[in-house]
Amino acid sequence: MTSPGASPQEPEIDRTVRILSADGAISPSASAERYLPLVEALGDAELEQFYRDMAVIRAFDRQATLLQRQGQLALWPPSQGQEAAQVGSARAARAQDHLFPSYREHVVATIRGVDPVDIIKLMRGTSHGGWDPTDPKNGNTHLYTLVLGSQTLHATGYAMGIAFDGRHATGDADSDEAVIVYYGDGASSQGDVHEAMVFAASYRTPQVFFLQNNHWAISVPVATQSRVPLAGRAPGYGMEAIRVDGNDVLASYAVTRLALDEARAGHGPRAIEAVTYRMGAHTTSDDPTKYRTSDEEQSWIARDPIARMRAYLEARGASSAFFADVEAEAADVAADARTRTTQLEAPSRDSMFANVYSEPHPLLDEQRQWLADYEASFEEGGA
Amino acid sequence: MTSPGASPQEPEIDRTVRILSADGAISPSASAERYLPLVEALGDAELEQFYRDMAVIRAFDRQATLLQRQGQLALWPPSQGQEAAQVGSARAARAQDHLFPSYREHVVATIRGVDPVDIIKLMRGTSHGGWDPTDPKNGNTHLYTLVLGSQTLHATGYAMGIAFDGRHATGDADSDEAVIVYYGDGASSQGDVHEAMVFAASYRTPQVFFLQNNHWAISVPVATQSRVPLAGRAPGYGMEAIRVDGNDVLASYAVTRLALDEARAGHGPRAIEAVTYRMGAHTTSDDPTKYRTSDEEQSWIARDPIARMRAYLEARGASSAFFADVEAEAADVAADARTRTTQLEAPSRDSMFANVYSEPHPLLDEQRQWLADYEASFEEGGA
Amino acid sequence: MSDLQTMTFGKALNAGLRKAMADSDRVLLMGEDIGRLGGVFRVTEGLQAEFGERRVLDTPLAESGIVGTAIGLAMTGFRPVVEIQFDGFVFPAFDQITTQLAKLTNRHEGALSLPVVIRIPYGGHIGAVEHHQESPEAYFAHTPGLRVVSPSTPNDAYWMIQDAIASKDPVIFMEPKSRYWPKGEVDLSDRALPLHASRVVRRGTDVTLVGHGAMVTTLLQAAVLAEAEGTSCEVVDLRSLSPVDYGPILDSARSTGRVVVAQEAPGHASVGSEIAATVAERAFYSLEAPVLRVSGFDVPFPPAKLEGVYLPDADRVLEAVDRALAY
Amino acid sequence: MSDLQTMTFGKALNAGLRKAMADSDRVLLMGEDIGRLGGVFRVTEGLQAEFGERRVLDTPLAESGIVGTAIGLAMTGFRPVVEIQFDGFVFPAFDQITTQLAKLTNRHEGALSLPVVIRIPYGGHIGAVEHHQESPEAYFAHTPGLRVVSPSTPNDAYWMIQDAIASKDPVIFMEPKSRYWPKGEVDLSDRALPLHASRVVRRGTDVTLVGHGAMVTTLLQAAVLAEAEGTSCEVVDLRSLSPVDYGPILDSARSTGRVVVAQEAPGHASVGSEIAATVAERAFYSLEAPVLRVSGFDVPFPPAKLEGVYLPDADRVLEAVDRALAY
Ligand SMILES: Cc1ncc(C[n+]2csc(CCOP(=O)(O)OP(=O)(O)O)c2C)c(N)n1
Ligand SMILES: Cc1ncc(C[n+]2csc(CCOP(=O)(O)OP(=O)(O)O)c2C)c(N)n1
Ligand SMILES: [Mg+2]
Ligand SMILES: [Mg+2]
Repeated sequence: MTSPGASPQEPEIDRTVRILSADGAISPSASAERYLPLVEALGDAELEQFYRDMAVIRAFDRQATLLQRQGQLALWPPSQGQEAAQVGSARAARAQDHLFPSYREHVVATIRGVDPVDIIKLMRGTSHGGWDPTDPKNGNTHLYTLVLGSQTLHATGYAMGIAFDGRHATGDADSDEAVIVYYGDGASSQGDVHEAMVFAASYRTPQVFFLQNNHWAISVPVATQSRVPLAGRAPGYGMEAIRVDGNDVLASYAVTRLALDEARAGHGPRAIEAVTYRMGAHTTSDDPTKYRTSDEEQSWIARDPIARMRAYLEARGASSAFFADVEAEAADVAADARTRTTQLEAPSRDSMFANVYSEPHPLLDEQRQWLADYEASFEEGGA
Repeated sequence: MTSPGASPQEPEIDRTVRILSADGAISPSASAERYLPLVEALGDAELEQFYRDMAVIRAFDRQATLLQRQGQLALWPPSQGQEAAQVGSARAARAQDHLFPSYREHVVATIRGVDPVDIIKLMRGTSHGGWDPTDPKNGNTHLYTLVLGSQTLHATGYAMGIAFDGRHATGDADSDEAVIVYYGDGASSQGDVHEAMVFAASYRTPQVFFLQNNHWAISVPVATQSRVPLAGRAPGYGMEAIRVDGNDVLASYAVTRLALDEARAGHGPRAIEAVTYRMGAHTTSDDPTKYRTSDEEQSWIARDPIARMRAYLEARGASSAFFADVEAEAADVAADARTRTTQLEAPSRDSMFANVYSEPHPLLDEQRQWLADYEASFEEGGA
Repeated sequence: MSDLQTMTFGKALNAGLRKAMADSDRVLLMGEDIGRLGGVFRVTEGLQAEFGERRVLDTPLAESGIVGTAIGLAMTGFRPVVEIQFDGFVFPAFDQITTQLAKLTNRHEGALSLPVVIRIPYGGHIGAVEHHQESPEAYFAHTPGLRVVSPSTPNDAYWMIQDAIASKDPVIFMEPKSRYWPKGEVDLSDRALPLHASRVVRRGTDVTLVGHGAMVTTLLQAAVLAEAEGTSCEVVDLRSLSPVDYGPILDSARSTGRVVVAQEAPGHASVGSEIAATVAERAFYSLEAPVLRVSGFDVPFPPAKLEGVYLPDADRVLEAVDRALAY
Repeated sequence: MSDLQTMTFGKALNAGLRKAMADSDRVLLMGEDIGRLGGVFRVTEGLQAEFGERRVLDTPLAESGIVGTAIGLAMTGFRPVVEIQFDGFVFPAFDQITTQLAKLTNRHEGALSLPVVIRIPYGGHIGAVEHHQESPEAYFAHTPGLRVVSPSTPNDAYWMIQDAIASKDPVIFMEPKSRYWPKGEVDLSDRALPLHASRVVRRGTDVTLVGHGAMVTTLLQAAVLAEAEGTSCEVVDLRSLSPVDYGPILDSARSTGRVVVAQEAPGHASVGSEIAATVAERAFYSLEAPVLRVSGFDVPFPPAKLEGVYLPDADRVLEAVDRALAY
């Protein structure tokens, strides 16, 4: 009654947009038709970049998982398995777009310029943020949000602001702005996601709702959140919805590219459900063997987004030097992340008080002073 | 941009279930087909009862409005215009069903047995409730809920309880239970309504979501909540949705009857959008001329649910004695409500403390005692 | 040269909002029924007509949505001023307020300010139904990252709403709704005290009365009645509930040695508790009597017919004054 | 004859829940990941296997939905026990808790009881990320209509969860998560104190230390350290935060004349404020020093690497003890 088993509905072949089959062959689903030109326009450099993104960040993600197991991080939520959905959507976004992640969008953030070690800060307990979204080097990537669904409203508000300021729908895709917000199958049940869609539809925001249905919300299968595909919710708000194979980086890219461009052109918000799979644990504190079968896991390993893209590139004739180069870069990034993680410093005592308010606050000044004096008293005592 | 004008979309003729046209002729819409047998099964007595319900409670509602204007009530939210949706749905419910109203369901509550003066208690400021939903005489009518949308979750939880206890889907429509919950077009934007639908779909509750789209949420037109018909939301949860002409008592009855019976039979929750109109002010504190045109109001007066049913009954040959009798009853009920309203007593000082907790609470006992002593000190002082 | 005008508290707020909107086109108003209708208390009356539908938004009906999108708008440079229709309807937005609005500047390590104002008409004395007469300020005062203020006069209403909008921090702006209608003088040229400052509004020597919002009026009434009985009360208007400006309160407590703190809200774990505890701590050697508290009882705000017994009035304040004097 | 068993606090809760579920088939558990996974803290481990999916519900992921449907289930005769996964995730349910759960018995004029328990793992010391270490008890303690309790030992955990479930009133059950793992003796045959009672857990003569949840352990550590310096501390475990059982606290305050109240939560307008204010008022003539408070600072719970400086520890309690003695 609560959860009809661990094996949720399969993506329906025809209505789910898929371009690359699991073995890496181009074999578009019927619904993929309109997206093919976008994929055909991609050159080798772009295709190889997609692969590189996925492979490098998977290596980083594994390194972070390892760092957690070695006690260097409090927690790590692995992105493994969701690389295609994240690379496709993040590469589809244009430079001027704003991205609102949840907390597993390591691939998205890194592609946009966020230093992966900045993500680690949050999970190591040295920061609640980690990077500055207003600094251009971070590619308009907003901070992770841990309260499920909350960020969907921030994204909608941001997109309202774009619309109010006339920063979209001018007809210039290179300057018109759009917003993409990430959330999960579990989060989709939160009231905030509903309200975000209500506001987005009402204000016709230039915005894409990007749902990564990775089949699980910790131990709870997606079937508990919905008995029908989650993409089906958006049309109820008057929003176009697309279901895409989230393990197909080409389809994920094309679908998001078009949705963002339509939204930026003033056609209103769009919703995408990317059907993918969380290959690892929910976080390093989690033990998936308690709630899902290894058969299920195996069936998704067979649909690994990276293997699929590799097969495609190999078939297209990518050189083994290319793959070797990616592997080397991945190893470097992972090693570098390890080194720099262990060097991360604890925040200063004063930072606890410094940024709570933007303007002076006598109560906090007093408490900061008290703590400074108190700690100094030990130093004296110890001296 | 915010609100595309005061004239929201018309019900689409074909997809909206309608049986009685505005002039009282039987002229079913295409979508009404499956409901006709339910209407044909209604005898004179039932049809006349529908009319009587609407006319009598409108008289009461007007009396209450008047009482407010004369300072006898703090507030009154008139139900005028929504009688057909409320009579149809409440008469469709079976004795064992549970009803969760919002705050404008005077017709529903009265039909189920609630003394209209008990409703007045809330609006006069002598009670936050007014009746006891656990007392059989109130026909399982739960209390009004003023925080918009909250009651949808209570209804879903109640329906989960019915399911857990096996009190539905036994095949006996006379004992199988179901729940109906009322809410408005404005309330539909609240996150709680979404979560109620998520839970209802997940637990396949025996439940009907009954949305009265009366076109306005105080001064805000329904188009601000949604650019597309609100009935369209339910299918996204895997729930069947029906849009009905809420000014047609026959269609409202039939549609609700079938939905409740399907839900009680175990076919899962259903959603109904009854398209109607709030003919009066939002409440007696409101001034609709500030935000809507008299043309709009006139166009809905032409679709008055009571006039429509009267025309139908007249055409069927109802006697003028019948209408005279209804009129007399209406006048009696209104007069009786007036008399008894002015006799309503203020609650006792102690009642403020008595029912906050079901078990003893030393802090409140102390405060109650303090207040009693304090008030007694004045009496002594005055003596 | 001062420019004095007499107006109601509600009109003063309206004038303050108008001024802030005219001064900066980044100021937006958001809420339910605030546009065409001008708000159920008419505080925003005329502003949509003057500034347009892009500046005064009749939003969809969802408080979490309103606050959550206001946050997003603030991130892109707007200064949203949100109206919550009534005190009791702020709770659907509570998550966005406490876990997001209050924390985002901190989460951004100062890189981002969140200049969002949330206006909440609050308090009793208007004979309304459930959820329409409550005083939820303690929930916000307890939440780090928020500023919480409450004006008690038209002049403060006019200036404090502008200061709240000008503040880079999120401000919960509690409007004592029973004060909307009485009139007072507003000095349009001379800025009031800073947003966080408390103020002695009546001088006295025997007992200090402390309160905020509509309670200030009650305290002033009590002071007049006490005077007739020979007791001189000093009255302090808190104005800001987070942070609390303790200077004037402690000065007064030290000089009178007797303090009564009053509020409409339930007393348990409230702003009144905080002030009583802090005064008792910091004025320890000066107090002749314990700090006494007068609050709403620890029950849900009762049906309107009982609000007269529920809400602290001048007599209940005087009862505490008498008890304080009896120590 | 007593039946003593040594177990962790977490296991004691699990055993208490199991007992309550075995005693009445109206008891339901609801929450995120509490079924197959047994909860992220494993407090409900094994209960779904034992009682089935109808008694232990892995609900959809929506806290307002969980509490709201728990209310409906309670209306039809169930006794739902809700788990909120972490302290910081209770806020989406705040509206259902404050405007509905807390008020429904009152709204029904007593015709309906709402026996819903909301379990909230809370507090710091576990090195976790944002929203996972907070102490939100003041929000609930301030809300009339709720009972708020927090056990500090395995024995109390075992009995208080059963008492909370047996109570006809809504109970917010705050579980100090840093105490889940340490073991203690549970007396399976002998009921603990009533749910609302506070308790002296260590006798002393010089200073009274008052606290709840994980802080009780800190206070006991402080008492041991103080003893080594010649100061005798009495420690009171509040157990119930609403209502507060003042008898034992005031008795102790009157006998020692010095009181320190400690908590992890931010201090402003908190449970600590309430207790300090009330003790200062009611033990006025007995106090040799002001009631001093030790709290989390009035900032959002900081990143884990700073929790050591943020959270009051035995040293911070002792600093206050020294200050109290210095008066
Ligand atoms: C409001 C809220 N409730 C509970 C949690 C605890 N929690 C963290 S992640 C998670 C599951 C989320 O599932 P989903 O949205 O599918 O995202 P995924 O982890 O699969 O990426 C839960 C319950 C939370 N972070 N926020
Ligand atoms: C959570 C919440 N926010 C705001 C209000 C104030 N309010 C009362 S009725 C109303 C409009 C409701 O519109 P709708 O749901 O369409 O119901 P109708 O009044 O038309 O019957 C508003 C905004 C409220 N009661 N609850
Ligand atoms: Mg998921
Ligand atoms: Mg309406």
